[in-house]
Amino acid sequence: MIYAVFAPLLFAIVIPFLSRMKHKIHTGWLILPVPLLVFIYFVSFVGSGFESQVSSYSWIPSLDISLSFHLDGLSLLFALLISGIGSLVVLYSIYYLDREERLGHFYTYLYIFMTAMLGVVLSDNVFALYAFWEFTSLSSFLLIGYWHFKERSRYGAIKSLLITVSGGFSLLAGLISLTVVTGTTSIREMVGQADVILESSFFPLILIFLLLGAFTKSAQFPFHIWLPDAMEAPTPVSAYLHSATMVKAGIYLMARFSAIFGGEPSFFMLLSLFGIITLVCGSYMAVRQTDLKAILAYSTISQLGMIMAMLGFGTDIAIFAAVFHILNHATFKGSLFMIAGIVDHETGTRDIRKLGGLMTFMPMSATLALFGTFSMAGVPMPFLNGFYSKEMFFDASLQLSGYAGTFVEVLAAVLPYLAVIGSIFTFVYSMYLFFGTFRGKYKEEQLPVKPHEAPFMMLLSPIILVVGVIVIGLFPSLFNNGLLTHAADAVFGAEVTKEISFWHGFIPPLYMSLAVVALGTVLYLTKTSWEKVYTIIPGNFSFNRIYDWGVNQLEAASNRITFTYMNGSLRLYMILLLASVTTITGTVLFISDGINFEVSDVAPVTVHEVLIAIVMAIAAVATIFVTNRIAAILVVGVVGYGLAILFVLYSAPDLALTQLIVETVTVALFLLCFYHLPNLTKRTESIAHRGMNALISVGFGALMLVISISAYNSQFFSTISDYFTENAYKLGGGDNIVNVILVDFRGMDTLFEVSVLFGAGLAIYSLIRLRKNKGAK
Amino acid sequence: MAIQIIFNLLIAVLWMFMTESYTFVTFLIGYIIGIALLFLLRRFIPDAFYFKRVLLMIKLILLFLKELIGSTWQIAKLVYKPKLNVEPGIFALPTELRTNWEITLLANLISLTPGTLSVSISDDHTTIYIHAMDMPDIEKEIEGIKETFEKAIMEVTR
Amino acid sequence: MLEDFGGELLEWTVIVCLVAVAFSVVILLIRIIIGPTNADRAVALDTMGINLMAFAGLTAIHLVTTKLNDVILLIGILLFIGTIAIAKFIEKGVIIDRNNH
Amino acid sequence: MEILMAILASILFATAIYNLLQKQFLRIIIGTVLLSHAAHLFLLTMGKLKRGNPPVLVEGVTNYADPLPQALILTSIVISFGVTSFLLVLAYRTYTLNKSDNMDELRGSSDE
Amino acid sequence: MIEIIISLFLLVGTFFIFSGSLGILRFPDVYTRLHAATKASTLGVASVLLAAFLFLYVDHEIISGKLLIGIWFIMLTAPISGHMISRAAHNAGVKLHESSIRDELREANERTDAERQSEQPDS
Amino acid sequence: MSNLAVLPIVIPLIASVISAFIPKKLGLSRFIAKLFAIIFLVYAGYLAWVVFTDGIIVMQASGWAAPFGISIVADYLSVTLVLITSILTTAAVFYAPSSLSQLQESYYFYTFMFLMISGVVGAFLTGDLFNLFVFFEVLLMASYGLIVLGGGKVQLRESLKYVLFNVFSSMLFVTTIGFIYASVGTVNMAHLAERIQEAEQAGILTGLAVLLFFVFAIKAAIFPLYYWLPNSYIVPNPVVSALFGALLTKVGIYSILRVFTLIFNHDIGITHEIFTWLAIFTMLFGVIGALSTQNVKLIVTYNIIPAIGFILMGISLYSSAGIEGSVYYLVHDMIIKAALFFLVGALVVAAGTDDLRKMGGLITRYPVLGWLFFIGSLVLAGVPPFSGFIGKILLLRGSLEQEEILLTVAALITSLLILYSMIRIFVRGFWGDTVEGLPEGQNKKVRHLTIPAAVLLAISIFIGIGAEFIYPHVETIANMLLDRAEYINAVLRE
Ligand code: NA
Ligand code: NA
Repeated sequence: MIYAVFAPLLFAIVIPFLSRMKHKIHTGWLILPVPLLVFIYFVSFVGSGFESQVSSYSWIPSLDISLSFHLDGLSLLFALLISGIGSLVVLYSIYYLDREERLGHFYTYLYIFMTAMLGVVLSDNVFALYAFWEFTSLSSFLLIGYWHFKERSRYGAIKSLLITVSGGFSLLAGLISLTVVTGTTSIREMVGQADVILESSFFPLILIFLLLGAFTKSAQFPFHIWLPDAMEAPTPVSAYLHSATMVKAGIYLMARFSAIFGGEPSFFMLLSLFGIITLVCGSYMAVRQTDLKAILAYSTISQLGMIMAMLGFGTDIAIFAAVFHILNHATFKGSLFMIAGIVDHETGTRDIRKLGGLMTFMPMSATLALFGTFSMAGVPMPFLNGFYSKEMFFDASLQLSGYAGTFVEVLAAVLPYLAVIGSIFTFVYSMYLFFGTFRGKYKEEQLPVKPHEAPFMMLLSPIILVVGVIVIGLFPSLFNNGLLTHAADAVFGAEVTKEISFWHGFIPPLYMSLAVVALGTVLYLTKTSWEKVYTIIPGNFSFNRIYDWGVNQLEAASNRITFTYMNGSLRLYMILLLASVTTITGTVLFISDGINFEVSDVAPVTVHEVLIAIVMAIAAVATIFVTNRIAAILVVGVVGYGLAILFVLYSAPDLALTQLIVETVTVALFLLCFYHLPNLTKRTESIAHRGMNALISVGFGALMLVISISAYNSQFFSTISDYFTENAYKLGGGDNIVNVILVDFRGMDTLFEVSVLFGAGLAIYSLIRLRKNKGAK
Repeated sequence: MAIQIIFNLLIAVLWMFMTESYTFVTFLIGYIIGIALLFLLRRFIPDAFYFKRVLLMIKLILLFLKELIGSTWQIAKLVYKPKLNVEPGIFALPTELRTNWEITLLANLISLTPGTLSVSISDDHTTIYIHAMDMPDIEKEIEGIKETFEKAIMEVTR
Repeated sequence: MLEDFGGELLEWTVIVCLVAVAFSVVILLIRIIIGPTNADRAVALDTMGINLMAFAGLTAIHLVTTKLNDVILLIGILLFIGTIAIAKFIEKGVIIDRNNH
Repeated sequence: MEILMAILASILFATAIYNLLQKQFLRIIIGTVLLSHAAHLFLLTMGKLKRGNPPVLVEGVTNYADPLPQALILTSIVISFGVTSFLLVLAYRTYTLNKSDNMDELRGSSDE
Repeated sequence: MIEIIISLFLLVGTFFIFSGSLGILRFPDVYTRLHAATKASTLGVASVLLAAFLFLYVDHEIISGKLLIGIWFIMLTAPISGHMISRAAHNAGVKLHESSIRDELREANERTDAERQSEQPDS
Repeated sequence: MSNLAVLPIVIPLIASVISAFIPKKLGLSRFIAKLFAIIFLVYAGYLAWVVFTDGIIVMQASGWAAPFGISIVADYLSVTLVLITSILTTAAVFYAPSSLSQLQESYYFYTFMFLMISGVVGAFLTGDLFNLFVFFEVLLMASYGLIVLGGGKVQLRESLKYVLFNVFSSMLFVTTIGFIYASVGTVNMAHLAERIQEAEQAGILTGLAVLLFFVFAIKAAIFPLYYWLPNSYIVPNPVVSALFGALLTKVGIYSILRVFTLIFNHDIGITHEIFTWLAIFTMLFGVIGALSTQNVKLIVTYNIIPAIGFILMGISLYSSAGIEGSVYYLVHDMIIKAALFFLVGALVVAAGTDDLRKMGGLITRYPVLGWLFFIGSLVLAGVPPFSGFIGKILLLRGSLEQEEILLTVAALITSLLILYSMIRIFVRGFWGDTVEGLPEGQNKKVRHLTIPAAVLLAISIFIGIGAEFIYPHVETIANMLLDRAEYINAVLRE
């Protein structure tokens, strides 16, 4: 199975080389066999005797990450869609995409996607699932940005990436939470521990994380906004990723985890609520669109909402309907996208306001579109598969018993009405789509290209899909036993038996369907009179605007925030740094009870030392106040010499020597470097400014004082110094202990201290010389 | 002269070897013995007896110490005077010394004597400019300084 | 330490002297800070160095050690070099003569 | 005495920081010099003061000051010296190039 | 006995040192202050170091050559330092205190300046 | 045997000294640099192999038993980091000739670079707190030399600030060592660890721990102490920025990782709680910084900060998943940061500007560069299966195990924004219409600059996909960090 999954990816690597030959033969032909073979491979599993199977390949066993593929009914259904529609899309693209296009890029992205999508639906390991999931987002990003010189393409690409990847990250958190709770990375094993998950304190979090992942990917309200903009991708991509497969990854995910969450009221509520809102909003917005692909995009959104809602219902009939509709939607929506592409290709526009009366020019396309749109609308005809699943949806919406809770009950009661409202709009845009394009007045002057029928090979893919629509409609049982029931079983977790038939008698779902057709027809015919409503809702308040505002703010606000403190002012940086260190360390010291003023074991105080200390303190304070630069430098020198004297007093002659030399040279260097610089200016800062400086410096000084005294008074251990005095001569061979330590015990320090000087010397040298050289040029 | 010094040092070191004592005191004793030997043998050795100069030098140093102590005392008195009623100033002092180090030595000696401090030496090495703590008080002493110091320096160097 | 020598007197003398020298350093610090000219500061700093030598000498007696002799000599040398440098600086504004101009 | 020295070192720290918060190069670098003095004094103080002879072995003496902090300070002094020298030259070069010794005028923006 | 001598040296030396510093604080201009610095302080430190030398010799029987060199060095360099500073100060234009009555060096300098200008009027 | 441990410090030092004598002979300099880099690389690999097979190697410098001498400890963590450092050094040596002007190269670039490497490696290997300070100074001094190489106004201005910040943190370090010495009486890290375990009244030790944390936090660029970083990292040449970004902040975070696993974990309730919050802010503010600018160098530079936040996150969790995550992320980030800085260097050469607003459509002329950038962005954001992913899984797992929801969410948001901040470069710089006035004739130079980056990216991808080879080692490292006995015994009992 790994070969089936990775075959497209392996090919994706060689595609750039194959595309070199694109002027002899369209790259599409060369690679078409890949998805076809994969499709045939998966078809071989179809049948009533299907048993789910697992094949596992190790990847990172120490982290429990493996490529373990689990083929059950659900994944089989998806795998067939992915490879099947994939094949058709490749076939279609051969005629859709010109050889002058960057075919290598296109097919590489497409095949990366194919592997990723197969991986998503087949992976049993959650991390592998996640990895494939992100790759679907990425390939989608690249495909949307395929014509990257178009501003809209780049916008759409980034939008889809941001939304789907953020969902992906959320999904990752959910999946990791699941592994933390269950201790396994296998979805099958998680299903076995459903009760553990439901009872864990993580459950709400897991649910939210997973739902965010699914909703963003499957364009559920309010994350649907990326999908219309994704239509900037070439139409084969729209047909494939953005209607038939990738957007159903979220559906797949929810279906997959239905086995765990199914029956949980919160799961029901969230999925149903968001699903039905998406259905209503999507279909409502679709009517307003003027671009064929935009209509289809919103249509996809609403259909995805419907499937999501059905998964939420969680009853056997609902789940079966959901699975069934996944298949149906792929067929009619795929064909409609391709037709839209053909119309675009042959007329040069997708603007429905410019189109009309194309039936005469493109009869074949029109016929195909007729089947597609009517199936989508759920028109009750026995040869339209859309009707079957739609009716099951109505049926399922009426059978929501078994959930308790006030809000849940209210929701359950409202759902059927919302379902009908959504379907009415679906009916309206479907009619609009078909009649607006192929019937009505032919507007020759508005079309960039004179329309004519597409070549047969281009029509072949939509024909196959429409044949699917009809065959499923006429002979649903063909698909039922071998495929759909397995899929529904996998989702439901138990046997689902469902007979699909056209006529069930006069039952409520039929009335609902009829109401949809009747009201839909009325609304379609009176469309112009009520269209104004769109200027009120959504009007200015749309999630697109929120997104745009957010993304703008992301940069603008970041810029504002960052540059309020990153303004290049050393003083501000220093203040922030010192204030943080002081407050945090001080607080910690306080709460951990680390302050210790119980003075013990100190040397006696003597007058002359105090005086020297006073001299140093005065000199140090004087550095702040003197305005003559030489005076300032000399005063610093006093502090340094004072320190040397302290070294003398405290039995550190070597330090005194070094300090004296260093201080003298430093003062000399100071004089040398600062002779040319201006004198110190009089202090002009405001009182507040100075007060702040004083506060910060005194605060930090106080912190150091408190810590030093506390540390000194908390001598937990004797120092290691005795060892040195004992062994300096015996082992180190010298009587100056400090010297012995420096050159022997800690010779490493000394060696690298010398390296620092070496570096400083070179740095100073090059600092001086590099400028001279530059100046000379 | 150099040979004499080396001889003297050699004798001192030899003395240390002979006594097998390598302390400063032994060295000093050896050195003094060396001086005595050199003094006794002065007729057989070329050049004048170098220790004469050493003695002169010691004399100069003692002179200088005396002056220093005196001047310090003077300054100390001034420091603790409640009111400082002096009339300082810079005056020029012509000198007969010519070589660089002679003049330097003189300038330094002047600096250490009471009430005077050499400020500058003229470019042609003929004049030393001296800052005096209290001009009226000092002028008569200047001549004295000149007499004593210039003479002492010349004795050592020439 | 000093008990071996029997110098109660000496110990007190040393301490008194240390205090006095420390006061002297304080006085010099005032001159360094108030100036008014850099020459005044140079004088004070030079004298402060001399005081530090004395301080080290007194400490050597106090601690009965010869290890500070290096320090004393070094202060002397640095003081001389430093004062010459500062004097040159006050005079010409440069310490190291530049030959290349 | 240790407490007093800790206070002195803290004062040095505080004045160092006050200088670091100023605008002019000279003051800022003076701040760094004071900072290193403060650090060294702290290190010395923390190793206990006046606990014996200079750490140079003398026969008969067993009581020595803690040699380890001294060794560490010595290393640090030399390193600080190297850094300060570099800093001085850097400040001088920065001044000659930017024609300003005012840190506040040298903020610059990141978009240069 | 010897400790009394040492103490005496110390006290006298310290007194001079202190006086020198006080002089530097009290005297009116840099030149007069230099008098205090070059004389009092120098002699003071020499005295203290001599005391230290004596002490070490008596106590440890150590002849500390370094101390002697130190004394010699400071005696030698103190007047040079004083000379350098005063010359620098004068060259840098530091004025004598107003109580001063004469400045022959300034007069001499002004004379030579005037001569130079008359010699080379066009330069 | 034990001398093995010190050679990684010595080899670059020798290289540094040798190249100091031949600054003007560029050909020879380059040859020597490459030669030593490869020797270093091979040796670091060998050392890592030896340590992972035979256990920790301790060299007691000059033969003095710990804690009296300086212990150089080649443990699992340090040899790993040394190995990465050697890889980066090699890459840098091959990148430098194309990136630097000959003048810059001849002003001791190789000397400073190897000196810095020596310091970095020393910091990784030393087992002595004060010696760590010394190595910090070595690497900082060398970094000062490197940062002023440009010598322009902006370079000098920013390096001045950089130096000042570092001087402050260095002196705070020395002071803190003093405090620790007063209280615990030793500076050997293993000895400190052992003693602090025994200490009972730990209040002051917690205070000292926090102070020491800030010392390292300044170097590691942790919120709110990273102000110095962005501007001082973009002013030098990209090869220098790469070394800075990949190594210097990492030395800081390494020190935190080391010190707060080995020595100061007596009061996790306080210290590691602080880390949690700082990690959150570091991640968020860092990435906000990356979003705030259109300067490509600055974008990559700001992205150093959230990575540090991620590593700190793992340290704050102080669990095996957390520490493993930190180590993995550390290793990953060192490589990818260097690669990205290399790529940015190439990008700036290709586009002739570092302003994203003036770029566009570069992919047509520089497709390889563009795709490497794209992959680099994915690696940085932790997209599977690249190296960042494994680290992120571990960190998130650790965080969720302790129900640190806020931390988790912050990490996720940060990852997203990192991706966005980087992908902007790809979309705005490489996509779109080609802008006019693109510098001509840079293809060869860009190619030279791209190759080392590509190699690093390949390693990065290997670390992700081949995690099975890497992870057990990371596990070993984390186990050692969490159970201090092995380290302490190796240092004190041998
Ligand atoms: Na740093
Ligand atoms: Na980083």
